[in-house]
Amino acid sequence: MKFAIQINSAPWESQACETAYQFSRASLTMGHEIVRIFFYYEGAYNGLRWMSPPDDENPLIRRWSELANEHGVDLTICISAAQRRGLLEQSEAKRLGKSDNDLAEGFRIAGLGLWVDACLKADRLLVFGA
Amino acid sequence: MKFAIQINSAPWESQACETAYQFSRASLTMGHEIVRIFFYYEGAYNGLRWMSPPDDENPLIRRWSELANEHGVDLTICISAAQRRGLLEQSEAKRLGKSDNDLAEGFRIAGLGLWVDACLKADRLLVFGA
Amino acid sequence: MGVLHLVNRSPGETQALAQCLDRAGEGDAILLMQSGVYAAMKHSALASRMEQSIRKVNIHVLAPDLAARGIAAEEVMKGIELISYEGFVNLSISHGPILSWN
Amino acid sequence: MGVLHLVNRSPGETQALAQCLDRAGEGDAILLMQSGVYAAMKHSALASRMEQSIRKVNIHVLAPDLAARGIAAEEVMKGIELISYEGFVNLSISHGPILSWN
Amino acid sequence: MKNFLFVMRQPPFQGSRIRESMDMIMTVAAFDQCVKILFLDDGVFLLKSNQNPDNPDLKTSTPLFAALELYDVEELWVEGESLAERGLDPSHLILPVRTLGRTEIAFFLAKADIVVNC
Amino acid sequence: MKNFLFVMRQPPFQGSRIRESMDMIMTVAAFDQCVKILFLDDGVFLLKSNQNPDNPDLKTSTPLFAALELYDVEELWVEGESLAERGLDPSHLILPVRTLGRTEIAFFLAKADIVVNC
Repeated sequence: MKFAIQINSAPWESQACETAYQFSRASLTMGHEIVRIFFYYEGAYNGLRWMSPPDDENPLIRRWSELANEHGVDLTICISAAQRRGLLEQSEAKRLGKSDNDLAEGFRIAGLGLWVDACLKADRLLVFGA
Repeated sequence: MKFAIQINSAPWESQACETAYQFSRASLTMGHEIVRIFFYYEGAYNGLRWMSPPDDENPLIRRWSELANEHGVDLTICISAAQRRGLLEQSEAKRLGKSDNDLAEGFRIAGLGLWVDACLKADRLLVFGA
Repeated sequence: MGVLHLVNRSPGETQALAQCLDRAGEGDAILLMQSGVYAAMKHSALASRMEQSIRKVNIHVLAPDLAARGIAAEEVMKGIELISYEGFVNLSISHGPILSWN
Repeated sequence: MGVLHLVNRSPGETQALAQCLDRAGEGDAILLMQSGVYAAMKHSALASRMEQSIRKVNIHVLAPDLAARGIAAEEVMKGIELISYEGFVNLSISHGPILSWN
Repeated sequence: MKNFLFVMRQPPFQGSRIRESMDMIMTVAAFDQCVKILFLDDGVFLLKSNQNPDNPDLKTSTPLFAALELYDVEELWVEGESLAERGLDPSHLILPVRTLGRTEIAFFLAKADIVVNC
Repeated sequence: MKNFLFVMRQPPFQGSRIRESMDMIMTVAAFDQCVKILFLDDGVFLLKSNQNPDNPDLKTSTPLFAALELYDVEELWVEGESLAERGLDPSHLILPVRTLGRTEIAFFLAKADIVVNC
């Protein structure tokens, strides 16, 4: 079975990202495929590289990146959602004179077409978060 | 009359920041004082410098900065809320090897003590956002 | 001095208004703003509870938020006062403390 | 194939569950998760509506979210099935499309 | 080709929510998929006529819905009960819509391949 | 010295919400202000006993409430009706609390200088 996942919530405001992560892990373990995890609306904030919570709290960001590393899951953040909120795509960042890479490991920034593409390739779309 | 304002919402998820801004403008016009606008929880995202919404949408960020410029309003983002979410305070940013300034004009990052200070100096606290 | 209650969600979204009406006391004021202004309409799901509360609590609605949503003054329940942002500031002075029912 | 409805808020917070129960049809499944699991408790505000719905809709609750909140299996209404994340994945396969009532 | 159903249950003026939802809808339409929109609960307020923020920063989404026709998105459905509970009927709306009864919603949802709450 | 009243109406596990709220409370306490906490509506679930996520990333806030005593925050109030509507009574809670009736809430709120919903 092929799943497309959409995440609409910022990482620290709810349990939505956590549930999406656990669902993704479980489905991969069961041998299913995650076509893509697409971050939209407030979900774009998941891609900020510099999240630095207190030591005793595990930043979800590292676990997303692990999912990408270990299972090759495609983590795509919508470009317009990201730029609106202050996370710039690389060429735009360069144009504005930024030098840091603010995108967390394993994420990429791309257009909504990839969301449609995931919906078309998957058997199911699951939407997590407000 | 002295007001302390607390903002808990990210800029694009609700009307909360808009209402807080209009309240602040109105109270300043009427001759009242805004002791401080303190950004907490998801409100920390208001300080991200690089918000780039479509041209026909006015980024609230510029209006916060205007409020700081024109009226000297103190815009303080909670340091722990900001760092948790990926907006680093300057010395921490340096320590991690970042070179850009990611904090929007007119904002500063500081501790919760300034929130208490605002509550103690003000006649009223108003909290906007989820 | 009564408490000022801020309600920014409609009764079709959350329980916030119902929960606020359950607690607001004599002399308190309620300000409906943002999506909360839908509760000021005559046909709101909580219309009868609002009518009961109007007898003891002063209920206000932020006029610019009504206008933005296409709600005409005639659509608003009797007994609810339309106010501007200046009115909001004045309510924050005449009442306190202020509680947001988010 | 029935629809899978995801409900992640408690009836004490939002109208989402009530609105979902109003629309879920025969053969649909509902999964209560996150704060939505509070609605699985025998004493929830919507208990009687839940009982009615259980006759036509399959209602499930995410067990790890129950445990996190200190809700024992005995506190859950009869007729609601406890499932794991694997069970959630299986529900997403046996039902479709999937609607989140956020 | 898949059947996409967008379910709108949120009232207007929730930040950029509707703008971003409409971007999704227009992108799906540009991919020549079948698109329907269903307005439920407070989502029907999106279509209320006379929305007019005098505040330039609080943009109404009304023109976005009017533009849907250009993208051949013409199937706008509203639940009658959601309107009635809010004292509205189709004549109060900015656009012509098709009406469904509450008991028809389950079947209507089940017919879609992809349902997106927005 | 001011009277701060923190009103907790949200259930647990809303991201870092409670942790950040507790930071506020502890900071106010460190400034030697008078601190009360009132649990209303779903906020009473914060105090439900036996909370135990086996998931290490979903931390329970129970220890944070237990630590309040160290900060001399001892006035924890719960609305009896909020408990009863959820099938709970004070014996189901992790900490001893004082109970208020619904009709007493308005007066209780009015006595505070600063009310913070968290």
